[in-house]
Amino acid sequence: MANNGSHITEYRVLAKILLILMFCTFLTISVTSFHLGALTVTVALLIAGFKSFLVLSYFMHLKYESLLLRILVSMVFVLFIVIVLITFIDYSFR
Amino acid sequence: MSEHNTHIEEHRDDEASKLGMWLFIFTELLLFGGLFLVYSIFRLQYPANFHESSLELSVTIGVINTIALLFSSMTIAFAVTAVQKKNNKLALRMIGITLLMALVFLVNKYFEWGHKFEHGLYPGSDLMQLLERGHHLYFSLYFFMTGLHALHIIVGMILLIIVYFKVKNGSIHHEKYVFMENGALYWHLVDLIWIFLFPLLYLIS
Amino acid sequence: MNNTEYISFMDHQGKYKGIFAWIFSTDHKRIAFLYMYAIATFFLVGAILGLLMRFELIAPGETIMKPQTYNGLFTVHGIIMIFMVVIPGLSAVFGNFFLPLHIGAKDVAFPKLNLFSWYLFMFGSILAIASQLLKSGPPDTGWTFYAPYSTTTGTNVITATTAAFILGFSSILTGLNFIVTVHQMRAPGMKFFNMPLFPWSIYATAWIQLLATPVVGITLVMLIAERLFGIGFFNPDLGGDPVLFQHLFWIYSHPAVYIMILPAMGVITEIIPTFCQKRVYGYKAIAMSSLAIAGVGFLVWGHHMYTSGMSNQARWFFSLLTFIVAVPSAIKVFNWISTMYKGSIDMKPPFVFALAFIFLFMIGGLTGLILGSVATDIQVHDTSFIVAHFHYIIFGGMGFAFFAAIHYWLPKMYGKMYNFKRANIAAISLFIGFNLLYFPQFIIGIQGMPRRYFDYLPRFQWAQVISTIGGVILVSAIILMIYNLVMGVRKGAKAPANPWHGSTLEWTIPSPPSLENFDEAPFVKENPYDYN
Amino acid sequence: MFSNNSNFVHGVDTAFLLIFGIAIFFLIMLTTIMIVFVIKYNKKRHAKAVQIKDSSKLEIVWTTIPLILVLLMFYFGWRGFIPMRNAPADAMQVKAIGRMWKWTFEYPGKKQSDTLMLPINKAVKMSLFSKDVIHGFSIPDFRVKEDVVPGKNNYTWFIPEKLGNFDLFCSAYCGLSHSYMLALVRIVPEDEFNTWLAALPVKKSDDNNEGFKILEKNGCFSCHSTDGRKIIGPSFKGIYGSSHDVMTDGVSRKITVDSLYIQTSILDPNKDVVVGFPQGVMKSYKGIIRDKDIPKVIEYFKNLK
Ligand code: HEA
Ligand code: HEA
Ligand code: HEC
Ligand code: CUA
Ligand SMILES: [Cu+2]
Repeated sequence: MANNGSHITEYRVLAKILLILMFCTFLTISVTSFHLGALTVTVALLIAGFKSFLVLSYFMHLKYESLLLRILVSMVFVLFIVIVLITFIDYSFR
Repeated sequence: MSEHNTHIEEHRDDEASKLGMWLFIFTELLLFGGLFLVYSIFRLQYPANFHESSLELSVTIGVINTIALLFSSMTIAFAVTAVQKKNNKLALRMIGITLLMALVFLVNKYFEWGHKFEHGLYPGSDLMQLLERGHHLYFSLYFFMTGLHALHIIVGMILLIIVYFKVKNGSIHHEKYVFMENGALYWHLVDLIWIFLFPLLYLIS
Repeated sequence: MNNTEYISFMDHQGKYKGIFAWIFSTDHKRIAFLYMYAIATFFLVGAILGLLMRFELIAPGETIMKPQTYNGLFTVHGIIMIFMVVIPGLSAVFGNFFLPLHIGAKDVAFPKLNLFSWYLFMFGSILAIASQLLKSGPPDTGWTFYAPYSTTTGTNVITATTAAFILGFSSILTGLNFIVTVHQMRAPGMKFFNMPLFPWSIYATAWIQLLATPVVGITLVMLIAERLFGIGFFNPDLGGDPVLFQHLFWIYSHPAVYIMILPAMGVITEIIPTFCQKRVYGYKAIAMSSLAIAGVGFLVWGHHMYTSGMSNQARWFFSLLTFIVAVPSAIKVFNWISTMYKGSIDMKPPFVFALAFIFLFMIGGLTGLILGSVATDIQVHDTSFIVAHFHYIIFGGMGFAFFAAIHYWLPKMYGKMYNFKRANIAAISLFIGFNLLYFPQFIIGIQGMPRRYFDYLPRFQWAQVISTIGGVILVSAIILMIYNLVMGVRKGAKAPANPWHGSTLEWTIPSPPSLENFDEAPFVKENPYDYN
Repeated sequence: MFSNNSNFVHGVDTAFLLIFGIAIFFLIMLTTIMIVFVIKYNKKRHAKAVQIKDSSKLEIVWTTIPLILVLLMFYFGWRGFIPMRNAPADAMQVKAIGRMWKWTFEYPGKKQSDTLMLPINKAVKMSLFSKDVIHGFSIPDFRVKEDVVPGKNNYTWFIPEKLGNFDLFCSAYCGLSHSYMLALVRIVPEDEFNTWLAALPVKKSDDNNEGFKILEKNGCFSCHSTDGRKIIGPSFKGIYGSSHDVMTDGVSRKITVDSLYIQTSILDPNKDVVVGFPQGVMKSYKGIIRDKDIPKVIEYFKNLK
């Protein structure tokens, strides 16, 4: 974080990211209108995960932050996923 | 020295404020995390009901709102870049657009909710009590999650309005913009949550 | 900046006078005092409620109160003790005061936020106390607020849960503040592994506060929404799932028990090397075990729900992880005892309290193993065995650590010294009273005496009588201890800068510290417990 | 311990003994070491501390040993527990119905009893139902405990192996009279059980009365009896048309029970509080009992003579 704020994300990059995000949104909509069964929610979540990765990395400048912060952010997501999975151990085996 | 002041003069530590903001975002993520957990458990138990209920929502409104938020997320990032590049005028315009998008989102939400209310579908209504379990849970979650999210939008807007005036009067500028960065981070958080809310509430099959 | 004249932070003249010099102060030391006086008051209130319950239980049948009163009592006792005393307790009082001193900082990272947390804390506490007094009567759900009882009872549940929510928010902000402080405010040259172990434990605690509290926050909001609008998340009549509430509640509240104990362990880790004049044994192991407890502690919440009808897979999974999380605690105990090996032990009151802590914590923790194992927990779940387990580990652990800490740091905080002999007598009678009070509860717990029982079968009475007697001894000891401390502060001898020959940074500055803490950049040792 | 009251006692108590054994061993060992150190290395005898270097080998040793021990405890605890989840298919089925603050046991053929009468040495599977909030089905002598969760069909099973009377507690906190929610478990020889069961009356059928169903569904009978007994609230017997004193805003007045009064009593029970009963115990059923159902309840009351 020593180079705090010195990094400037170019407009061009931001605009590109927006385009990708929009594309992903339409991808999600079209995917969910097919009937892939249980897969749809997985695909939808994967796409959403990818989108949030982009937002975090570029819009929120995480890509240019210190390694420590990046690790912390990923830990939070991992923690949440683990908690959900553990709760599912209860509910999916009832 | 500090005769007039009970405390050492506030020293400025941008990194500290930014780290603080990130930590705050963590708590917000887990706050919604609890709701997502509830959602996923109930969806696991009532998949069919959730699907049927989601058909009641208008995907079009959802898409418009998604686009509005994604776009606003980009404009606020633009605004930060603009301030870094000493282009305060552009920054102001970008913040303005962001706020406009936020307003679009809220107005949309207002009509969406209003529509449901007209049909007698709101928390605690008689109709809600009559619904099947899965439907009842879906709509409870729908109102709770989108409501909390809308609340965050409003808080975000207030933050951005403050940012707007600070940029305008020059207290945010290319060497001192951590407050703006934090405001923008908060706004992106709002967007981040919507990225998950949208497919989970509107697109269930 | 470089003023040669030393003025203690207590005498410092600021912008405000009188009480405002305290309640508007953003100095971490003054805020620590604000917390301490508030928490001590709440502790006494909660303790008196505890004692009233003991008098009710001295004989079967109605003794001094009605069942409804009793149910309100243990609920409010639990809420006060958990949310207002032990969760903020050590980290808000001693963390606030000594975290910056230990890492050589002038203050925490966000002093104003720190003061704001205190205001939130007071606001939440006042609401919690109001819930006791308002019209519909004190909440009667137990501190766990289990649905659907909590969504249907007519008492002030909304006030109490709102209070818990606000207290949680205060806790989050304190945690946030401390994490940033540890990352950003360390003295030049101080690396993570040059920090004393108290900051380490506060740091681990802060992460739990930050990440676990929001979950209970949202859960309580859902509960409130359920009561207000009939949104049915937890009430099966409305389509909800009561077991889900338990999951969400314990996802926070299990990690929360480590919020209580980690700072206590940190305090003990400071006291033992000082009174043995010996470098702490296994510095890295202790530091890492704090992080391990914090991390694994997030994954074991289901051990409170073995009888709730969870799936069998979940039951063994949680049982296994519960056992794993006990190991880092064992490592700490081993390292503390090894630190005493070949030390030069000085039996001053803080050390006596620390020894009592280790013993009581071992009993509390080892009985935790009984609870972690599914078969045995089935037998003792929701019996007074649980009550004994957590009083041993919370009061015997965190409570005794608090007493140890105040005896250890009082000279630094007030610049005054108390009477050692009286302190030792208080410590020993506390220890005796404590064991009399809670040990019998283990035995009748195994025999099946359920908890939260206003009335009980006559065959359990012998234990209840012993408990009540122990409670009275305990109260007398606490009164003696408080009297001794107050007398010390008011009339005691002046304390030197380093009465115990401690090695950490707080002992290098005058007692009490000046407003700025360190007049010049502190000298950072390679190992904070270097006695050579 | 090892009283052999039921088939689970052995497994549970083995786990108990193992964990207690290890725990007591560590407690005594560590306490002794601590005391020895405190005496031996006291300042008076040992004026200068010896600084000792950390040893990772030692740290590893005392991480591994507890780890192995806790895994052992886990194993025994789990082994004692598995049988509790595997009820034999031919077990006798009994329904335990928990409601505020009373247990009812329903045997095959809709026969109901307040005592849990069971034949010795026969497996019984208890299906646990709650009418209102969470209760806990707990028989400590049998090492049996499972929560009775509304809307969720939990179960537990066991084989009683000793004749006699045992206590059944409600272990999960369920409100005002939680501590009085006890029941008697009687284990008797099989033929005695059979005669008893044969003589047990079939539950009388109020079932088809709509008002009754509403009251039952909302758990009103946990506080109000229909036979004149006073439980928590006044009995419903002969309630309609009777007259008694109530406190309204702290003022005592006499009322006669009519439809309007019953409606207020259900929707806003704290408005008129019957003298001699606590305020705030009965909650408002606004939004829970629908307005159109209240006349049915009143109709039912009218016939309760
Ligand atoms: C400060 C608070 C605190 C702490 C630190 C702990 C620590 C532990 N707790 Fe406790 N617990 C509570 C507070 C706490 N608990 C509370 C408040 C409740 C009741 C809540 C309610 O329902 O109201 C509760 C309830 C509770 C339950 C649920 C019981 C039930 O309701 O059925 C369980 C079950 O597993 C449990 C287990 C443990 C374990 C395994 C530890 C472990 O972390 C302990 C580790 C410590 C040691 C093991 C001792 C030291 C080590 C040695 C002496 C070396 C030898 C060790 C080995 C060989 C392993 N606790
Ligand atoms: C920090 C945590 C903490 C502490 C310190 C205590 C302290 C005490 N508690 Fe505890 N207790 C809890 C946390 C704590 N408790 C929790 C979380 C529950 C569960 C609630 C639930 O089920 O929901 C519980 C439940 C609980 C029960 C079980 C209720 C039941 O299940 O039926 C009982 C019963 O005896 C009890 C008793 C006591 C007593 C006698 C003390 C004593 O140790 C206190 C003694 C100290 C004093 C009394 C202070 C001295 C007083 C003065 C100096 C002032 C002068 C006072 C007089 C003259 C009266 N508590
Ligand atoms: C938790 C216990 C409890 C439950 C459950 C309960 N009540 Fe009551 N009820 C009381 C008490 C106590 C009183 C007397 C005090 C009062 O009037 O508020 C009472 C009073 C009443 C009265 C007035 C009686 C009279 O003689 O004047 C009526 C009618 C009534 N209840 C109906 C109901 C109905 C219908 C239900 C269920 C939907 C119900 N109650 C559930 C405790 C309860
Ligand atoms: Cu039923 Cu407690
Ligand atoms: Cu726990």
